[in-house]
Order: sequence, then structure tokens, then C-alpha cells
Amino acid sequence: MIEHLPVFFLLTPLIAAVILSITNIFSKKEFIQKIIAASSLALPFYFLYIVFQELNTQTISYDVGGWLKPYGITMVIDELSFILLLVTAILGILTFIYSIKYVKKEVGKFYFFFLLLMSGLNGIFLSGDIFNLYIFFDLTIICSFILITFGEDRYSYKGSIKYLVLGTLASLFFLLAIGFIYAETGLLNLEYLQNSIPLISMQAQIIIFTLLLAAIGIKSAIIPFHTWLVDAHSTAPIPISALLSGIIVKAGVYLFLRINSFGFDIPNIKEVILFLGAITAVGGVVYALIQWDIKKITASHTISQIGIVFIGIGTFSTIGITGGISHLVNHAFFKALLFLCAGAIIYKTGNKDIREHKIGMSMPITLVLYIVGILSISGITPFNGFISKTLIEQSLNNYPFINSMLIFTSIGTVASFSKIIYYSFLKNREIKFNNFKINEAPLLFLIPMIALAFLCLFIGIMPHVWLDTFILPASYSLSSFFSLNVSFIQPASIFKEWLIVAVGILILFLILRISSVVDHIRDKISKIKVNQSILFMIITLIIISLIFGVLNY
Amino acid sequence: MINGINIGIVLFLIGLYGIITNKNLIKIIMSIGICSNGIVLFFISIGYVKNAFSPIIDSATTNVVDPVPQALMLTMIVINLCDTAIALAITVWIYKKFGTINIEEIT
Amino acid sequence: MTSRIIKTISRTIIPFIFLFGAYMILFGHISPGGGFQGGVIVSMGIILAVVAYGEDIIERYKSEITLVEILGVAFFIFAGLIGIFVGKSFFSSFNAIWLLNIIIGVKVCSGIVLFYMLFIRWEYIDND
Amino acid sequence: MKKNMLFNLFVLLVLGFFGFIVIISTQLSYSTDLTSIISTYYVENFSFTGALNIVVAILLDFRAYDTLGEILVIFVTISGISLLIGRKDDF
Repeated sequence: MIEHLPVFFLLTPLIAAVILSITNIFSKKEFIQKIIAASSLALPFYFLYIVFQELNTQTISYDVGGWLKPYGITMVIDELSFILLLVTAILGILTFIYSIKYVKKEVGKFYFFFLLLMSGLNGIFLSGDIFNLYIFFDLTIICSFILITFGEDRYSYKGSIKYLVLGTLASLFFLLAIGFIYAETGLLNLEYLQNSIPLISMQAQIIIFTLLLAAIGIKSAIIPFHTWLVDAHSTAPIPISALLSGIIVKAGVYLFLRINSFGFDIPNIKEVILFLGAITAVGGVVYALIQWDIKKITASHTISQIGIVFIGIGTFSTIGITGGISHLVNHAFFKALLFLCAGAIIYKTGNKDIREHKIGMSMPITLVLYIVGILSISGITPFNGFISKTLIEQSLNNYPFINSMLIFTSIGTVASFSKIIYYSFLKNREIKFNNFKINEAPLLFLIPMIALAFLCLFIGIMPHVWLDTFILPASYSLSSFFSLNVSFIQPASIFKEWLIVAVGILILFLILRISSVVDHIRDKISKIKVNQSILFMIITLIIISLIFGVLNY
Repeated sequence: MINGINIGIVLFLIGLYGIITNKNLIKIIMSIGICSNGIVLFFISIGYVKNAFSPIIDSATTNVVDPVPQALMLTMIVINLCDTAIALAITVWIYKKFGTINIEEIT
Repeated sequence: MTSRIIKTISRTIIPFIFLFGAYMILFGHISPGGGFQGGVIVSMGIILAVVAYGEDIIERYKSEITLVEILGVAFFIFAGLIGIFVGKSFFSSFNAIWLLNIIIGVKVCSGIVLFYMLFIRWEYIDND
Repeated sequence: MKKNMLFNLFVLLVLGFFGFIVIISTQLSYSTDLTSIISTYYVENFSFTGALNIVVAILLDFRAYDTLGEILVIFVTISGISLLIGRKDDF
């Protein structure tokens, strides 16, 4: 049975979903549905344990239907898929625990789509065939369209339809790229494409890469392609926001890592990816600084963190890719933590606007956990964000401009999250400090938050354990072997981090002074429409292909 | 130069033009349909082989067109049908909630 | 919507549509056709009947059609698992493409009928 | 109205240029024989599956896993639409 493990990753949530949909017809007992869903989400940890032992010796590869490798569809679990499957399993079970208390209406249907979403994500990370990737991408985004509409207000429909138009467009661009790949090479298997992509003509390579970049850009919200993200992520229900920001956006990065290993031999590719990453990192922060909605601020930071991941991967060096993958994982944890804490705050106060929260000290555990999340996302020393940021900064030694952009991103991150802390927790004139009542979030909210905060701290305190077991094998499988000796805890870098925090708080006060200008900018940005952004995307694609030199040959 | 492959790409771009210039959500969904039809034509033309038969073999001939793009497109058509159906269902809700399906007036 | 002409013509034409769809499903593996195409054709016949005679004739079978649709998925997964039970791999070939065709035909047919029924019921609710 | 026309013309030019780049730089045309490795394999070995229609053989045997994904997509969509239609208008 052990050799069939990849299939069971896919089938466990799937069979649970089918059973759930049958029980939905006959009975409305939510208790049974919760037990079925929870057991099917817990079972993959056992499979992951077995896979982890197997991976020491070889990459697991499974030919579906018994047809050999380039002919049939192959399921592959290598180190990179393993780490993403692990993150999917962890976030899946934690957001499920959160949603037991959070989701009130249409519970059975919610769990049904949740399980199929998990199944689709597992399918993406298992797949070794490029058309199969398309199908599971589409399964995932269709589940997310529906899950977004479970949100609190009518704007969730708006976010859903924006995501739908752009996500479908991304799928179509991806299909066009698959068509060109098939026409040029006659292959669909990812592993075999690594050998045959470098053989085709340069112009065709550039066109394929540009079309794939369009698909990846929309799926993972690189800046000219990002317009759907803030609406969709901020209007979804909280557990789904955490999953969307934690994993589904990462599926685009995963696709980028996979096609990266095809070995496209294109001039200027490194500079283009680095520039896109830098723009994304800075733009997401600027977007976050002008918002007042706690979920919109958190969602905008997804854009900027994805930019940092792309900066790391765009250096195409081992240390950069290690930093990128590790930031991908760390971002999944701390962004899920931030979203879940925001959900607890919204659950208690019933308001998304940070100026109206007035929590004071009534939610001490949530405050502590939120500060852990903020310190992680800002990259302060004993938390997990600093590990990956240190790695990415070290890979950028030859690019001082990009490095300065990264520092600016850190400052903006600190500033926008200090705004949340200041307005929601500290600025509280009505309730006196000594007569507050403790009004903490329910226990089922706190368990996943504490678990995620523990993960953030654990990775930060013992970086080498985490990096050596999970991250480094993944990055070695993508690039040539290169020993990594980075000393993480240095006094100079700690001083730099706290300097960034100080500058960030200063910038925050500066921005609060000029709040009329900020309101003006926010009005301007909110006027950008979907169709204009699509036009801008196409112009960007043309410019990128011209920079690659598509007409030079 | 004028063959099914390039016509497919052009059809895809016509659909993209429709997505960019239209403001009515139903028209945008129809334009996505045009895009996907362009991709179907593109794929089927990739697999076309001159002077070959359809890939249903009852004699010993092996001179057939490429069956793989056709199979892929059968899958893709159904997936696109599902996308369109979800889009229409959400559009009905948009109309109920906002009273309009003009994408610029949904605020 | 329903008129005498539509009723008469659809009464004549629907059996042939069903026959053609069934032929496409059952002979899909040796002739042009297949499960998807046949399923869509059969569902078109059902939708024509609904258009001609009103949706009351199909409305009461809605939960049965949903169940058929779910069971189609379950059977397809089970057909894949047979490969594991006999010691080969997932979805391994067991020379029964006609069986998979029938499963997919039933599934696609019930799916498209459900699409149509759900959307038309929505319109019906709004008009009240 | 004038501004709208200008915008549409600009869109047309941009998309035309994009299509020009894509078509010029790939220059695909109809092939004269079957070159793909996988489709050659399928054409030679389809008789193992018990079907004469190669497209159906690919859909349901060689690449049946894709079909599983496709069926799941239909499944999700039908459940989603029945959810959206049955939903009460309560906010």
C-alpha cells in the first residue's frame, strides 16, 4: 500500500467530501460532518511522516495507470512538494479548527468546499504533468470563488467576481503557454520538459516564458497583475482569507519554481524578475499604508511579501532560492496568524475599521499573539521572518538598489502594522485603564493562533533544525549544490532591525500628519478598474518580451 | 500565414479586447467564452496533420492527426463551461446586491 | 412558453435524441463519440422535455438527480481504486472503457440537467 | 464618447502588437506528420486499452487522472450553484 501514497494524499479529502455531500442530502447533523472533515484533515500527517522517511533515499514518483513516464501522468513528491504539502496540511487543520466556531450558516456546504479545496491543493503539489497542473489550478480557484462568497457582506461577491474574471484569464494564458510548449516539444511531462525546453528556439522560449509569467503573475499577484487580491482576500471569511494568503497564492510561486527548473536560457531574465519583485514588495507596502481596514492592510501585505519571495527566487542562486522558499513557508505561518488574530478582533468588536475597534487591554492573549505575528512579518531577530529575510539580503550583495528597496519594504511593514496596534489596541480614550474587562476570543480561536505563534517562534529560535530538515533539500533539488554557512544572529543586524522599527514608527507619524493626502491617494487608487488593469497587464507583457529581446533574432 | 493556429491566437485577442472594453459583466463573461474558443481552435490546429485521418482506427493505418490536443480540449471545454456557470451564478447575486451589472458602478 | 407545436415536435424528436445519445455513450470506444458528448446530448433531450412540458415533470426528481451525480463521482473514484485493489496502480487499464464511458455519460448528463434546473428555478423564484 | 473611442483604438493597437509579437516569433504552421513522442506512443499502443477511438482511449485510460479532475470540477460547480441559488438573502 505504501507505494500508492501519493494517490491517498489526493483521495483522503476527496472521499470525505463525497461522504459529506451524501450526508448533506439525508441529514443535517453538523457533528458527524465535523468529525468526518477533521479526520480526513488529520490523516495526511501520517502520510507525510511516511513520505518523509522515504524521501531520505529517493524522490517518490508514481505513474498513474501504470503508463510509463513521458506517456502517462506522473505524480511526483520531491522535497519542494513535500514542504508545500506539509504547509497545506498544517494550515488546513488549523483553519478548520478555527472555522468550527467561526462559520455559522451553511456549515455542511462550507466543509464540503473546504475539503475539495484541500484536495485540489494537494493535487497541484503532487502533479508532475503540466496539463494536470492546469486542471487542479482550476479546481482550486473554482472552490475559492465559492468560498469567498461565504463572507460577511455583499462586497464578498464583488471580490469573488473580480477574482473570477482575472483567475479565468490566468488559466487561459496558462493554456496558451501549454499549447506552445506542446507544439514545440511534443511533451507534457514536467521532468522531461527540463531537457527539451532549452533546445527550442530562443524566440519561442521568450513567448512561452512571457505567457507563463502572465499566468503566474495573476495567480500570485505580482504588481501589474495584482488588482484582484485585496478585494478577494479581504472580503472572504477569515479562515479562507488565511488559506488564500497562506497557500493558494503560493501555488503560483510553486509553478514559477517548477518552470524555473526548465532552464529557460533567456537574457535579462534575472533583472526582470528582480525588478518585478522589488516593485511588488514596495507597491504592496504603499497600498497597505493608505488603508484603514484591518483585513485590507493584512491582505495588501500578502502582495509585498510575495514580492520579497520573488526577489529571493529571482537571484537564481542557491542562497536566494533557499531564502525564497523559506520565506514562502514563513509567510504562510505568520500571515495566517495575522489573519486569524484579525478575525478574533473582528469577531469581538464587529468592525473592520481599525479606528473603531477600541479594544484596549481587554484581549491580552490576542494582543500578545498579534505582536508575535507583527514581529515575524517585520523580520525582528528571534522570530521566523528574520531567517528568510537575512538569507535574501545576503543573496542581494550585488544588487544594492534592490537591497535598499527591501529595507524600505521593512520600514513600511513596521509602519503599517504599528498603525493597527496603535489604533486598535492602544488608542482608547473612552475606557479607563484600570476598569477594563477581559473579553477574550473563544478557545477554538485561540488554539490555532497559539499553534501558529509557536511555529513562528520555533523556526526563529532554531533556524538550523528547520532549514536543514526541510528547506535546504528543497532548494538543492532546484539548483546546484552549494554549502550554506550563514550566521543568523549578529549584533549589527539586530541593531539595524530596531533602527528600522524606529524609522517605521517615525514614518507612521509623518503619514498620520498628512492624512488628507493619503485619502486623496486612496481615492485615486480605488478608481482603477479591472479592465484598465488588464490592459496594463498586456502592456507589461509586451514590455517584458521586448526587454527579453523577442524581436532581436 | 493564415492558418488555424494564428486565427486561434487572434480569436483569443479578440476576446481579450472584449474583456477590456466592455463594462457589462455578462458581456465580459461572453468575451471569456470567445477567448476559450480561440484556445480550442489553437490547440486543435496544433494537432492537425496534413492529409491525415481522424484518430479512430479500424484498419491498419497509422496516418492520423494528433489525438492529444483533442483530448485535452475535451477536458478544457467542460472546465470552461463550469467557470462560465459559476460566473453567471455570482453575477445574479451581484445584480441582487448592487442593483447593476455594470462593472464600473459596483462600488 | 409551452405551446402545442413545441409539445408535438418534442414528443416526436426526444426519443431519437435519447437514442442518439445512448449510442454515443455505449459505442464511444469504437466510433466517434464518448461519454461527455453522449451525456450532453441526452441532457439536451431532457432539457427539451422540460422546456416543452414545464419544469414540474423534473422538479420532484431533483434530489434523485443530485444523488446520481454524487454517485457518478463516487463510482469514478472507485473505478480508479479497482486498479489498486487488484495490485496494479491507480486508474490502471482493465479493458472496460465502455464502463467508464457509461459512468461519465450519466454523470455529465445529470450535471448539465442540474445546471439547467438550478438556473431556471432561480428565475422562477424571482418572478414571484 | 470620443474618449471611449480613443481608448478602444488604443486597446486595439496594443492587442494587435501583442498578437504580432506572438505570431511572428513562434511561426507555427500545420505539421506534415506526427512528431510528438507521446502521441506516437498513443497511436501505436492504443489497442491495449480495448478502444478504437484514440481520443477516448487517451481521456479514459492514458490520462484518466485528468478526467478525474474534470469530473471534480463539474461536481464542485453543481454544488456551488445549488448553494448560491438556495442561499437566503439575509444581509
